[in-house]
Amino acid sequence: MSTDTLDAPVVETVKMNGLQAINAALMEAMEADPKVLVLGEDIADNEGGGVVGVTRGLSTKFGTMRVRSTPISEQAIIGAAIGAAMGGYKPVAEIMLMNFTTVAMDMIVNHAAKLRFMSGGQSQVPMVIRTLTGAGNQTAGQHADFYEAWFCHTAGIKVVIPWTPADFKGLYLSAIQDPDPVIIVESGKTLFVPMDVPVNQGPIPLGKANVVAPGSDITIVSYGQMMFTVMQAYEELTKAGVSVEVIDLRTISPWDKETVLASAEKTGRLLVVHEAGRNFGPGAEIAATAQEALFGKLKAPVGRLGAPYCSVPFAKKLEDAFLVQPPEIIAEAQRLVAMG
Amino acid sequence: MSTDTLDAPVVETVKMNGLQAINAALMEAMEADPKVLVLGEDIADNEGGGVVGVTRGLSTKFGTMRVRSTPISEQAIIGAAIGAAMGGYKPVAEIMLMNFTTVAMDMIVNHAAKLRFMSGGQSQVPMVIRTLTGAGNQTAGQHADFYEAWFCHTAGIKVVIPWTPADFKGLYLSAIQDPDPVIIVESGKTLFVPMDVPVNQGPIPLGKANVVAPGSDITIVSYGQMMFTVMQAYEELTKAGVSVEVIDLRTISPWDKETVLASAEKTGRLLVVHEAGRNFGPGAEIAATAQEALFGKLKAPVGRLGAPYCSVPFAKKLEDAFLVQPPEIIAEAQRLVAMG
Amino acid sequence: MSETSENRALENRAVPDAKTQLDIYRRMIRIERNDDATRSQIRRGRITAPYYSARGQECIPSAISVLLNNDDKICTIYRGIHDMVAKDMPLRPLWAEICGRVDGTCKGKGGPMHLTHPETGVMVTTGIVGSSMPIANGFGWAALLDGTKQVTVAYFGDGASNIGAFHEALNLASVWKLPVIFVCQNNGFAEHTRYENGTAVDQISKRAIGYGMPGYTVDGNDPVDVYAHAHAAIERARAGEGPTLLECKTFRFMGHVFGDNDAYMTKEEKAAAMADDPLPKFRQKLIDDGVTTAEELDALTGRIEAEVNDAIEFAMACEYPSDDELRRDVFAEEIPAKEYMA
Amino acid sequence: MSETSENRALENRAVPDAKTQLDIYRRMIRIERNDDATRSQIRRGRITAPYYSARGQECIPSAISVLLNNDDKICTIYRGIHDMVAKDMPLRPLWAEICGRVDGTCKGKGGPMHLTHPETGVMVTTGIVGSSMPIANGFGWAALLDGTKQVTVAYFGDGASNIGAFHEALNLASVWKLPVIFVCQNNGFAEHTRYENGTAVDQISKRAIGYGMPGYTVDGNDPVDVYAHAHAAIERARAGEGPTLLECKTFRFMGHVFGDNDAYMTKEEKAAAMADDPLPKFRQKLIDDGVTTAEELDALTGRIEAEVNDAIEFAMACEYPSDDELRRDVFAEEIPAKEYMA
Ligand SMILES: Cc1ncc(C[n+]2csc(CCOP(=O)(O)OP(=O)(O)O)c2C)c(N)n1
Ligand SMILES: Cc1ncc(C[n+]2csc(CCOP(=O)(O)OP(=O)(O)O)c2C)c(N)n1
Ligand SMILES: [Mg+2]
Ligand SMILES: [Mg+2]
Repeated sequence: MSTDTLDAPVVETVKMNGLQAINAALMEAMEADPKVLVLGEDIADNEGGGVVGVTRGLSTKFGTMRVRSTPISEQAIIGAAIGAAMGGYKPVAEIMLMNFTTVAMDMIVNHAAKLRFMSGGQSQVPMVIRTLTGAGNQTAGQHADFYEAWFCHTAGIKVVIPWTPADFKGLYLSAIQDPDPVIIVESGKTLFVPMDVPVNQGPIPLGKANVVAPGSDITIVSYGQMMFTVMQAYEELTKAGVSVEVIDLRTISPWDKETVLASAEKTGRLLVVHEAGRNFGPGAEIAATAQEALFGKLKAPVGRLGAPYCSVPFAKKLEDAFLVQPPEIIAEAQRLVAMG
Repeated sequence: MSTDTLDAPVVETVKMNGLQAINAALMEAMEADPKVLVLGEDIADNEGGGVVGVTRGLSTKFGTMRVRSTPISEQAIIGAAIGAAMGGYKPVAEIMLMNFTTVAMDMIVNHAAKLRFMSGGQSQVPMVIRTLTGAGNQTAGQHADFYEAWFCHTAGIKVVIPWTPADFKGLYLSAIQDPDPVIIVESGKTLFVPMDVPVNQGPIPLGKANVVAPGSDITIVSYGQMMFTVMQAYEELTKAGVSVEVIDLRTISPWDKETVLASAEKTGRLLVVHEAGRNFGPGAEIAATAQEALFGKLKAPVGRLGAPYCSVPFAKKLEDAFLVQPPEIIAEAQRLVAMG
Repeated sequence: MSETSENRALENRAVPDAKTQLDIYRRMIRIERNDDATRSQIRRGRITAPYYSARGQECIPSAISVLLNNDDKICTIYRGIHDMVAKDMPLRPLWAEICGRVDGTCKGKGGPMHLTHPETGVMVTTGIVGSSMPIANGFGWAALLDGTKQVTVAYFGDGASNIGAFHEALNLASVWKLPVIFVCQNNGFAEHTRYENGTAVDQISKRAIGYGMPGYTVDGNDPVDVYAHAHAAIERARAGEGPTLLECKTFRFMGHVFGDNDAYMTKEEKAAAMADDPLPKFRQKLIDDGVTTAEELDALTGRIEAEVNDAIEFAMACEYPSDDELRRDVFAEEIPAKEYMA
Repeated sequence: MSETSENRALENRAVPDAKTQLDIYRRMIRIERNDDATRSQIRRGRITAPYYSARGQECIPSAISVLLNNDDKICTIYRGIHDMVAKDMPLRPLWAEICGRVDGTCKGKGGPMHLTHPETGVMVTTGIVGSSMPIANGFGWAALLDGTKQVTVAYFGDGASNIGAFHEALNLASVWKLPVIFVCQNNGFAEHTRYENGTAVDQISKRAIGYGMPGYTVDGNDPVDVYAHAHAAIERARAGEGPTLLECKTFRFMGHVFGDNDAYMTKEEKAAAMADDPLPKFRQKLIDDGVTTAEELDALTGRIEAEVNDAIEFAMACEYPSDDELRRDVFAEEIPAKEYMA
């Protein structure tokens, strides 16, 4: 991953990558609202403005009291964000990689997510946790896991995994102003691939999926960097005459049941694809919900594709085998379509 | 919870509660195999032999080098267990309550579960993590959560939640000798309700479900203390003329697909009941698997009952509303049976 | 008492005046009467929650709280009702909460382990060992940003000083010079484990050296000693100079949790500790020093007992929360009834 | 160098004899040549993994490893290949692993961040900051139970001393008197954050006071100083007296990760650090002291270069792992192909 993509020209109209979009969202949010704070390891400009540059420029513009680099102390990072949030601020806390949320789970799960409920509504914890993850760079077993299923299973925290730069901008603007804790996962490549962003991209509501492509034979639901893979499969399937409706979930919890179920009811077939492990993964909830809501209405069982039951491997060859690839999606979609 | 149940008489033939059964299993395992170790907060006899007495007598018998009380340092507890396991021992580490696994998630998920894979099979981590949880005692939001879904989603660690004292004995004996990490959840009441235990109860294999009652109209799958609730519902349903096949899952990961799917195929209906949250919970995986394996063969959608999407509440009245109760199970079973 | 090797003895020892001493005593006796009533209600089966009595530890938060303003904040733990009562949290919503009623401070959803009362600065009560400290830092950061002189006190036990969160929080507070006072109520035990079997240093205050902050070991049963050190720590925090670690040595008379049989301690050590009960000692001192009279103190106790009894009666008359509460306060927006299960 | 206030200066400073000094140098040059080759292979696109060079830190594990037996253990981190090379891990399986081949020590499944080689005591390599320490304790406990005199060295960085796991591990090791040596390789930076912006104490060794264990700050670029302190720590551990914290001050010449542009440091400080490069300094000292000659050292370097080149050639000729490896080593029992996805 290059650290210099932030410096790529951001022209008034269009192209921007995810990293630039998040940076723009943070700039805008901090400008508009003095209560917005940013903290995390290496995030201030003295420390390079973040390991991949997402927060670059913020501390220079807003000062190191609002944009604070921290020690390597994830419990302390989330704890400080919780206290500041309860004290009236809107902190955006970075946990450098999603695997490192494991050292801060108490703060996230037992505190951030629960304090409003346990206090009978007296405590408000409007904070965002930003974290990066994703396989594909041979970072191996401890640097590429997707744990969104854990957080979806935890009441009181919202889970967002954007795909496009426009969504990054819009979902960040919403998450920062949301009255409750939100974890946003920056999923590998999504930070680095430029796409068109409306010049004045405003907030995009949390909890709403995006129908990326309409279709009639099968619905494929995905999110994050796996959307790139799904779109490759979509091209091939379209060429092969299969009409696919592609849905980018965007928010994984609470997820947009209405949009997904309406689409699955229309096409009669549903396939969920994610990078997280298939076993007890997010797709299980979607499949379980759909089989109940659409009992007797589906022409095939709900399909699920996700990582196999193992750690993320190092060797490129194994990493490729570990990740869901377009041919698997194509084969599974065709199998489901052929079923009835 | 009384701390004195261990002192209840253990007669040669029969009645024993879960606590006594675990204690017997640990005694037997330590006696037979000098490599078995026990560690955790307050677990040695100087410190009362565990907060509810599960480990009572062990340190007196086997010494405090093999049975060690620890500081309140869950990362250090699991770390020490991992290293000792890799060093040829079979440690049984206690995390007092399941909510406190949140401070040790890195050690459990990034290390215990992954070291065998990441080392290409060179590292072996034969350890057991014991932890207690469950609502019903007004311990509120941070002392009663079920997180088994997280660990089921984590490759490389097995998840066991026994119901009966006999199962505690047999599953503990297997888990201690298993070459891989196993987390065993001691689920509330299951520690305190006496039941019959075969005198020489030996190991019960991990990964095998137990068909507790045969039936033909619907299959109900559950585990842990929720089995008590399911059995109450079972009695009522039987009286009402519904023939229920009850399955105690015992091991949640890897779960016994064969037994569950065969039963669901036979009865044509499946209902999963657990204390963990319904949303993105363990039941989702079972439902998702069943709808795929048995597509077109089920007479009703797979039903799921679990905790609502909120923290465990304090007030007794709310706690009762939070927990799945027999009437809900009965109503859901009858709804599914009525569907077709 | 003693100071750590890195920290000079306190130079300007602030001394509580007569009025302040009386106020400390008022808070102590309010804690003690409230605790006594709680245990008696539990014995009578009118409260069913686990209860972690702080009987014996009254002096610590009392001598600290007289130095705090209403808008100064505390983050405390399961054994923390004394910290709240010392902070002058009203007793009616407190009791309604521990009785699980809708008029409780948390609508009955949090219970004794998660009591919260922002109006008196009781921000967080947590059941996870060590977790009060990282969150306290956030209030400290907010105070710096707000430009107020507010301080936050993080209370925790001796056993909690061995968990990772303690370390991360104290280091961050020192690097950021946060206005936080870390108060360790060292009662010699963590559940059933003796201090020395879990903690590798003879004084927890020495750990302050590792965070470049002042640390003091204080006689937690002596209001004058606690006051002097808390005064210095709070002044330091308000002056923007950063955090302090105060280790206050004390004892919990009622064991870890209600029903504890104290099997892990000797009769002698318990008797010795109880002979050092801070309450009768301080009462006698106030009388001996002529600060007040026995009659005045008895009258004070009477008023407090009336307050406690009123709170109990109030609580017992309150309604239980409606089951709809499970859908409320998960998020700011109520979860609709139809989505209840998912 | 300096000792913490609580720790007296080392009394009996062990001095490495000529043969030992040469052995330390051998390990250092083996690390340096291996590191150089790794970076060159990355530049040529033959390795694609992230790489955390330890160039500049060669002296620390070298002066320690001459004191370790083959069955003594180390737990190290992502920046840890120097620790393994110093422990005399063979280079062929090491290179096969970092090239992702099936003949790698981990069959290509772990890569450089999880290299493991139990035969030479390389037990755990971890990518999670702070996690080498709690696991090292377990090996220490096992050694006590086994009744051997084995010790375990836990390596970690300065930044890692601010995370909870450090605190819990050092306290437990001290309470249990474990034969573990905690070696902090303080290179002045944690990723891009300067020591003093993350760490609230001027010397990490002072934190040892809080765990009742000896702590020393050592010149990590001086083999004689590292040797003396490691000797004392290892003797203490083997004698059953418990753990020691060694802070070894050094610098990493190549930034945090391959490709780092050092934007967060000044040219001057980097130049000053590089002027203290332990390798040429020690080479000169060995020659000046008459321990060896330039010719002998050149010959040694030549032999090591040949070993490194052989390892690279070996690795590049190895096969890639089969996709079936995803089903192996998850558990002891292979997962059957049909269950692959679940
Ligand atoms: C992370 C975590 N581990 C374990 C526990 C269980 N537990 C509750 S209180 C306690 C003892 C705490 O001792 P100390 O910090 O000295 O406080 P005290 O109870 O003596 O006031 C323990 C181990 C917990 N609540 N949280
Ligand atoms: C728990 C955790 N948080 C953050 C990171 C990201 N990270 C990797 S290396 C590093 C810096 C570590 O610095 P230090 O301990 O000084 O070791 P050095 O890299 O200087 O050798 C960070 C923050 C991580 N790997 N693990
Ligand atoms: Mg204590
Ligand atoms: Mg460093």
